[in-house]
Amino acid sequence: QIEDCGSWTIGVSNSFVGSEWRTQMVADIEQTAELFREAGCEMEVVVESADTDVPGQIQQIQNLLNRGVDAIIVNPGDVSGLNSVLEEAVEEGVVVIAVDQEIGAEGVINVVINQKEWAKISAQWVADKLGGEGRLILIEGFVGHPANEARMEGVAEVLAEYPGIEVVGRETGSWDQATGQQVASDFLASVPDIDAIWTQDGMAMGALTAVNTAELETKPIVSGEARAGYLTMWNETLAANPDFESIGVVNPPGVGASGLRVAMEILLGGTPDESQFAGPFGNSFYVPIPYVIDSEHFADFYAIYKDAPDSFTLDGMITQEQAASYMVDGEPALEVATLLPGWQVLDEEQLAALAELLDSLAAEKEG
Amino acid sequence: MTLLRRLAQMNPALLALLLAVVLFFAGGLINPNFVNVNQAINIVRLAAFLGIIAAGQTLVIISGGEGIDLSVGGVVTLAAILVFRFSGGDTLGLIPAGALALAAGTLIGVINGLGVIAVGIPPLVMTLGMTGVIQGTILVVTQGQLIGSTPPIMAQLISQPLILGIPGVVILWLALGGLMWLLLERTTYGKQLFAVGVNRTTARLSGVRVPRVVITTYALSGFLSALAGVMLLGFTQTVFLNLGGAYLFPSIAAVVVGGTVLAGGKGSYWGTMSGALVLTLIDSLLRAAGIEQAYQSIILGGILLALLSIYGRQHRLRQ
Amino acid sequence: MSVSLSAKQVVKRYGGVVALADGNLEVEAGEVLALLGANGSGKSTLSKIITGVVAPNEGQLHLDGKLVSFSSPNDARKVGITAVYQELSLIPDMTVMENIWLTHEPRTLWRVNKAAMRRGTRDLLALFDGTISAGLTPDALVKDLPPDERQIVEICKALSHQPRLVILDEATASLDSQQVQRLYELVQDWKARGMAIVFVSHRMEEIRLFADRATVLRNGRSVGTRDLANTTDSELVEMMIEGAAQLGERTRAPLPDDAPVRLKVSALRGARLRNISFEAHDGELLGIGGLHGQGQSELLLALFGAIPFSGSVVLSGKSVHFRHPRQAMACDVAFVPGDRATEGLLLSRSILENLHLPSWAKFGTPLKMDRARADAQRSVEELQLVAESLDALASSLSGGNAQKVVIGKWLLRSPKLLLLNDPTKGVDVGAKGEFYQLLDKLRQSGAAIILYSSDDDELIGLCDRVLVFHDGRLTAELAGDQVTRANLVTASMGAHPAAQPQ
Amino acid sequence: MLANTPVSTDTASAPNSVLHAVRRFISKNPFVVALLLLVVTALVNRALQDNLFELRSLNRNLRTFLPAIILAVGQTIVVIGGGVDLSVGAMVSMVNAIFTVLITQESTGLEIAGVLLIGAAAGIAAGALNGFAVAYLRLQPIVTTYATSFLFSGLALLILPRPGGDIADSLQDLYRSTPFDIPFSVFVIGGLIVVWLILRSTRWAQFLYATGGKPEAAYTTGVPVNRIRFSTYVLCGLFAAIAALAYTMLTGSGNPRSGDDMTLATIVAVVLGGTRLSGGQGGVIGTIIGVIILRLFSNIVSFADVPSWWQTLVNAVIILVALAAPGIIRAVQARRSGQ
Ligand SMILES: Nc1ncnc2c1ncn2[C@@H]1O[C@H](COP(=O)(O)OP(=O)(O)OP(=O)(O)O)[C@@H](O)[C@H]1O
Ligand SMILES: Nc1ncnc2c1ncn2[C@@H]1O[C@H](COP(=O)(O)OP(=O)(O)OP(=O)(O)O)[C@@H](O)[C@H]1O
Ligand SMILES: [Mg+2]
Ligand SMILES: [Mg+2]
Repeated sequence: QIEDCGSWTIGVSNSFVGSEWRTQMVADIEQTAELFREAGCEMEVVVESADTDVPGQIQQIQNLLNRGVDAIIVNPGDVSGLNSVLEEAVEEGVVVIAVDQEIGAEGVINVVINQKEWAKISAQWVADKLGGEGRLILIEGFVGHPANEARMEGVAEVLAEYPGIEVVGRETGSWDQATGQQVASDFLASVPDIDAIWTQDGMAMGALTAVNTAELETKPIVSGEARAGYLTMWNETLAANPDFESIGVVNPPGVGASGLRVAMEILLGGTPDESQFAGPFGNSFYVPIPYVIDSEHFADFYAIYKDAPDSFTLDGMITQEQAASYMVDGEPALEVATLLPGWQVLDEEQLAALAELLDSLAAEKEG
Repeated sequence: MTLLRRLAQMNPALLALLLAVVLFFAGGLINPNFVNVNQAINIVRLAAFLGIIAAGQTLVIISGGEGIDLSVGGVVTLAAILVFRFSGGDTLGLIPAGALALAAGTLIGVINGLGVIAVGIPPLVMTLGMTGVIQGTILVVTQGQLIGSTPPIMAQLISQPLILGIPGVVILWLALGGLMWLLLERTTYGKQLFAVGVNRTTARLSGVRVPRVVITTYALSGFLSALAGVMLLGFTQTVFLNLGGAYLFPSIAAVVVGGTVLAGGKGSYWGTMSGALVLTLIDSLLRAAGIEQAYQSIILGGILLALLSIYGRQHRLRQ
Repeated sequence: MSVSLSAKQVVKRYGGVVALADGNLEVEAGEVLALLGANGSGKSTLSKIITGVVAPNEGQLHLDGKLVSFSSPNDARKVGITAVYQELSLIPDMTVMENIWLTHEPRTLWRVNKAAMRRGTRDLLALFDGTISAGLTPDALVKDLPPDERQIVEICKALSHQPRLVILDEATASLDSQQVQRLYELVQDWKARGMAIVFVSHRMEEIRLFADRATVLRNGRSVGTRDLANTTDSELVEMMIEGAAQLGERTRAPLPDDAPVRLKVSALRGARLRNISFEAHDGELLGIGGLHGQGQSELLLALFGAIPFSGSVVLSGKSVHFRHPRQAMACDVAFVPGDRATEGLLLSRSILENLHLPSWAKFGTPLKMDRARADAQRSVEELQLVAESLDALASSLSGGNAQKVVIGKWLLRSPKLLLLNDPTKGVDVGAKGEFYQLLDKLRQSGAAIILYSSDDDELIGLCDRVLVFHDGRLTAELAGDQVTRANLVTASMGAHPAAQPQ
Repeated sequence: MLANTPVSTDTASAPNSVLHAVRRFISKNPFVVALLLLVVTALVNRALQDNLFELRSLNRNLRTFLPAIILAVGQTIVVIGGGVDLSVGAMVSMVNAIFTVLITQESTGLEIAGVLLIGAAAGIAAGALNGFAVAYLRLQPIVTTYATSFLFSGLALLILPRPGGDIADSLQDLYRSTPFDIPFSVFVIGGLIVVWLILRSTRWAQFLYATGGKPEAAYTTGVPVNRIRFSTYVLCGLFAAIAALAYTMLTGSGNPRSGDDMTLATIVAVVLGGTRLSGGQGGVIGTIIGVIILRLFSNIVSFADVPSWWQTLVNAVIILVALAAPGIIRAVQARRSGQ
C-alpha cells in the first residue's frame, strides 16, 4: 500500500442525459470519488454530461484533455467513433476507461458487464418457465446498437436449445418504456396466444403494464427488469395474481464507479492483468452481474426498495479489492471504503438490510 | 390519376379517416389476426395519446408565421413528472398536481409565445431552445431520480375500459375533439386564430390583437401538451426523462397528414385526429407484418411520402 | 421593329370559375390598345396568358401571323413580350437593380456584373427623373420603397427587356399625376419606335390620353373594339357594364353649417407627419389629396391607432389616443386600407369570415352562425357583390369585388368615422358608382368620412372639403368651389394656391 | 408592430443616414451580428481556457466542428431558397455508412477516390429525391424531408447494420494534419467560404434569393423556380455527403445513426448566423459562425465548471439568449427611435 495517494483529476464523459440510468451512473462516480477523498486522495472530478452526438463527445473528451485530466471515464456513444481521440488521450498518458459500452481503442480498458451473459440469464429463465414450448415475443432495444446486438445474440443462443419455442414477433421498443408498452399492446392485440414476452431494461415495465391492462384470458410471462418501479408493479401484479412470476437482472449504473476504481488502481501504479482481459476486443474486464431478483427473493428486495423512486435502478459496483484483482499484483494500493448500492435512496437501516441480503445471496451462490 | 385528383379534392380529414379504415382492413391481408375489436380499440387508444399531443400542435401550426411547437415533447415529460411527483399517488392529490402540471405547461407556452411574437425568434428554434431549457430544468430539479407515484384512478380512467370496453382516454379524446371544433369554428378566438394564420397585417387592421392571439395559442399548446402528459402518465403509470420525446415529430406529421397546412391559416382538429389514427395504424401494420427494422423505416418513409403526395401538395406556380 | 399580336377565343377556367370565356384582342406595332372592362372581366387573366404566366385552356395566340404557345414567362419574353403586372412581380428583399435585371443579368464569365447592372438601372431610372425621390437608387431594397416607386421599378423591369409588346396592367394605379404624365411621354416615345402597347386602366381620362383604340371585355368575353376618338365615355361604359346608363347621377346633399364636429386633430406628429391639425364634421366627406406618399396613409393609420403618433385627437367630444386599431373600432372608427391583398383581406378564407373578422365578438360564444350568415348575406346583397357563395374564398374574387368585401366588413359595423385609403384604386366604373352611393348613404346617416384618393376627379366630384398634403404637412385646405384641379395641383406641389381657405 | 405594411417610415431622412448605412450593411451582410457574438463568445471561452488559441486546441476544436459546419452550409442554401431539410442528418448517416463499408485500412488512394464519388452520388441522389418531392410534387418541405429521413435512415441501417469499421489511417491523419501550421479544417472552412463567394456572384444566386424571397414573383419574372428549388436540395445532399466524409475522417468509423442528432442543430446555427428561416435572405458565412458559436457555448459551459446537473440547462439558456439577442436589440432600438 502507498503512503500518499496524491492529487488526481478525473474526467467523466457522458453523451446522453435523457436517461435515469446515466444520471445514476454519474452520481455513483461522484460519490465514489468522495470515498477516495476520505481515503486521503485529493481528487477533482470533471463531468462532461450533455446530450450530444459523436463529434460532440469527441469535443467533451478534448476538453477534458485540455484540462489536463489524469484519467477519463467514458461511456462511449459510439462503438468506434471515439477511438482516435481516446487513443490520442492514451498517448498523452491519460488512463482511459470505457464503461457500459465496449470499444476497441488501443490502450483503452473496458470495464463493463458481459451483456450477452446478462441477457442469457433472463432468456434462460423465460425458457425454463415455458418448459421449452410456446409462443414468444421479443422486444429489443435499438437495432444495431452493440449492447442490443450482444444481448440478442445471448437470447438467440439460449433459444437455439429450445426448438419448441417459437418467436412469433420481434420488434424494437426503442429502449423506452412508452414505446415498449405500445409495441407490447400492439402484439397482444394482433398476435394470438402469446405465452411469453422477453424484453429488457425500461421496456419491461411498459410490457408488463400492457399485459396488465390487456383483456386476456391467460396472461403471458414477462421477463422483467431491476428497477424499483418494476418491483412496485411486480408487487401490485402479485396482489391481483399471486402466481405471477418475473425476474430482474441488474444492469448496474455503478459500472461507472467500478471504472473509476480500476482507473485509480492504474494511476496508483497498478498494471492491468492482461490475462484477465476478455471481450470482442480483448481489452475488457467483465465485472460481475451484481445479483438477480427472482420470485424467490422478490419479497426481500421489495421490502428494502419499496419506497425508492420508480426510476431507481438496482445497483452494484465492485470493491477496491475487486478492482485490484484485475491488476498484476492483485493487492489494492489504497484502503477505500465500499459504496453500498442504493446509497442514494435507502436509509441506514435499509442499507444494512441490503448488505445482509446481498451477503446471504452471495453465500447461497457459493454454496 | 383521376381517382387521385378526386381524392385530392376531398376534405383531408375525411380522406385521412377513410384511409385509416382502409389501412385497418388492409392489415387483415398482411396478418389475419390484425382485424379484431381488441386491435381496433388498441389502435384508437394509442392514437388518442398522439392525437391529444397533436392538439396544441394543430393550433400553433394554424397560427402561421412558420408556427410550430417543438417543445411539446418536453412539456409532456415535465407534466407527467410533476403529477407523478406531487400527486402523492392518490386521487385527491391528482387535482392540485394536475393543476400544477397544466399551469407549468401553460407558462412554458406563454414564454414560447413571448419569444416568438415579442422577441421575434423563429418558432422552430424558439421552441427547440425551450425544449433544452425544460430538459435542463427537469435534470436540475430531479437530479435524475424521479420520485413519486401514479394515482391509481388514472389507470382506471385512462388505460382501462371505461364504458362498453372503450378505454377512458378514447372517450376523453372524442370530447377533446368536440371542444377543439368549438374552439376553432365557434369562438371569436378561433376565427381570429385563422385570420392571424393567413395575414397578420389584415388581422391587426381588423382589430385583432395579434400578439395576444399568438401568445394565447402557444399557451394553449403548452396547456394541451401538459394535459397530454397527464394522460400519458395514466398510460405508462410511471415517468422517465425521455417520456414525451418520441411523440414530437409524429405529432407534427399527424397534423399535416390531417390536412392542416404548415403555412398556417387552414386546418382542423378532426383532420389531426384522423392523421393520428393513420400514423398509428401504419406503425401497427408494419409491426404486424413482421418486417425488419431497416425495411420498416424505408417503408414508413415511402408511405408518408405517398400520403403527402395525395393531398399535402401546395398550389403550383403556373396556373 | 414591327409586331402584331392577336389572341383568339382564349378560354381560362379555374375549377368552376370561368375567368375568361372568349378573350380576343389584336394589337399592332406603334399603337396603344386600351383593354377595358369591369372588375373581374378577365383583363389581367388575358394579360397573363399573353405573357405566358397563365396557361389557357383553349384558344390561340398569333404573333406576327404565326401561331405561338408559351409554356413559361420566359418563352414570351424571348419573343419580345412582357408586362407590368397588376400585382407587381418584385422580390421585396432584393435591390432595385437585382429586381430589374433578374433573369437577364449582365455577366462577365460566370459572374454577375454588378457595375453594368447599376449603370443600366441608372439609365432606366433616369427616365423618371424628377418624379421619384432620392431614395430610389439601384441599391435600395424594394421593400423600403413606397408603392409608387415600386410601380416604377416594375415598369423599368419590363423595359429592361426591350420588349416589342408591353402590357401595362393598371400600371398607373399607384402613380401620381406627374408620374402618369411622365409615363405618357415615354409611351409616346415607345409608340414612335414601333412598340405595341396594351394599356389597362379604370380611369377614363387616362385611357383617352394614352390609347388609340379600346377592346372591351365583359364577363370574360370580348364585346368589341372601338376607335376611342369617335366613341363617347358612356358608350364605352355601356359596353363594359350592361345597364350602366341606369346607374344614375350621385346626389350630394349640402353639408349643413351647424354639423357637429366629429373629429378634431391638433398638432399631430409621427412617422412622416408634421404638425397636422384639422376638423371633420358629421355627415361630411373630407378629402385628402396630394402627391403619393406625402403622409396621407400615415395620417389615416395614426387616426386608426395602427402606428404611433403624438398630438391631440378629440373624437365625438372625447379626447382619445388609440394605440391599437381595436381601441379605434370601439369608438366606431373604421379604416379601409390601401392595399387590399396584403392589408385588407384574408385571401385564403371565405367571404363570410372576411366580412365578420372585426365583428365576431358580437355573435356570442359559441358563435351564432345563422345570424352571422344572415347578416353577411344582407351585406352581400347591399354591396351587389358577385361571388359564388358566402363560402367562396376571397382569393377567387376579382379586384373590385374583393374591394367590396374590404369595405363591407366595416359597413357591417355602421361606423361613425370612416377612414378610406384610396379605396377605388383598381375599381371599375360600375363598382365605383355603387361605392359612391354607399358613401352618400353613410353621410346621410351622420357619419364623418375621410377619404384619401389618388384620383383628383374623385376628390373634386365627391368631397365637401379637401386637405392637401405635401411632405408630411398640410399645405392647403380647399372647400366648396376652391376644390378645383388647378388648386389641387398647385397645393400638391407644396405651394399655397391663390385662394386661401378662411 | 406594423412590420408588414408597405408604409415605409423614414427610409432616407438625412439625420439617420449613418444609422441607415449601418442597417443597410447589416441587412446585406447578416453575419455581422453573428460575428460580434462570435468574438464575445471566443473571448469568454479564452478567459476560461488558456490554451484555446494554441494550434493544438484550435485544431482539435475546429475539426470536431467541421462536420456540423459543412452540414449547416447545405442547410443554409435550402433555407435561403425557401425550404428546409430535416433529412440532412439521415443523409449523413447513410453516406457515413457507405464510406465505412467501402473504405478499409487496405483501401488504395484510387479506391478511396472511387468511394468518395459513390458517396457524393448517394448524397446527390438523396438530395434529388427531396428536391423532386418539394419542387416538382410540391410537397411541404418540413414533413417531406421528415418522411425521407426515414428512407435514408433505413438505408443506412441496411448498408451498415451495426456500428463499427475502421477506415484508412491516411484519411484520419490527413484530417488531423496541420499543413503550414494551419489546421486542415481551416482550409476546408476557407474552401467553403470561397465556394460560397463564387456561387454568390453567379446568376444562380440571384435566382436562389428570388425564389426564396417571393416565389410567385420570381416565377412571373421567368426564374426557373422549380429548378432552383430542386438544385438547393441537390446541393444540400452533396454537402451532407461531404459532411459525412468529414464525420468519417474524424471518427474513423461508421454508425447507422451517426447523423441523427445533427439535424436540428443545423437549423439553430442557420438562425444564429442571421439567415431568415422564411427564405430569400442570409448567407453561408453567418452559418459557419453560427455553428462555431454553438459549439463554443458548450465549451464555455464545460470550462466554467458548471455542475453536471446544470450543464444542459445553462447551455440551453445561453442558446436561447443568443437567439433572442438580435430581437431584443431591435426592440430596444425601436423604442429609442420611437421617442
Ligand atoms: N390554379 C389552380 N386552380 C384550381 N385548381 C388547380 C390549379 N392548379 C391545379 N389545380 C388542380 O389540382 C389538381 C392537381 O394539379 P396539377 O394538374 O398541377 O397536377 P400535376 O402536377 O399535373 O400532377 P402530376 O404531375 O401528378 O401529373 C388538378 O385537379 C388540377 O385541376
Ligand atoms: N387564381 C385564380 N383562381 C380562381 N379564380 C381566379 C384566379 N384568378 C382570377 N380568377 C377569376 O377570374 C376572373 C377574372 O379575373 P381578372 O383578374 O382577370 O379580372 P380583371 O379584369 O383583371 O379584374 P380587375 O379589374 O379587378 O383587375 C375573376 O372572376 C376572378 O375571380
Ligand atoms: Mg386585373
Ligand atoms: Mg405535373
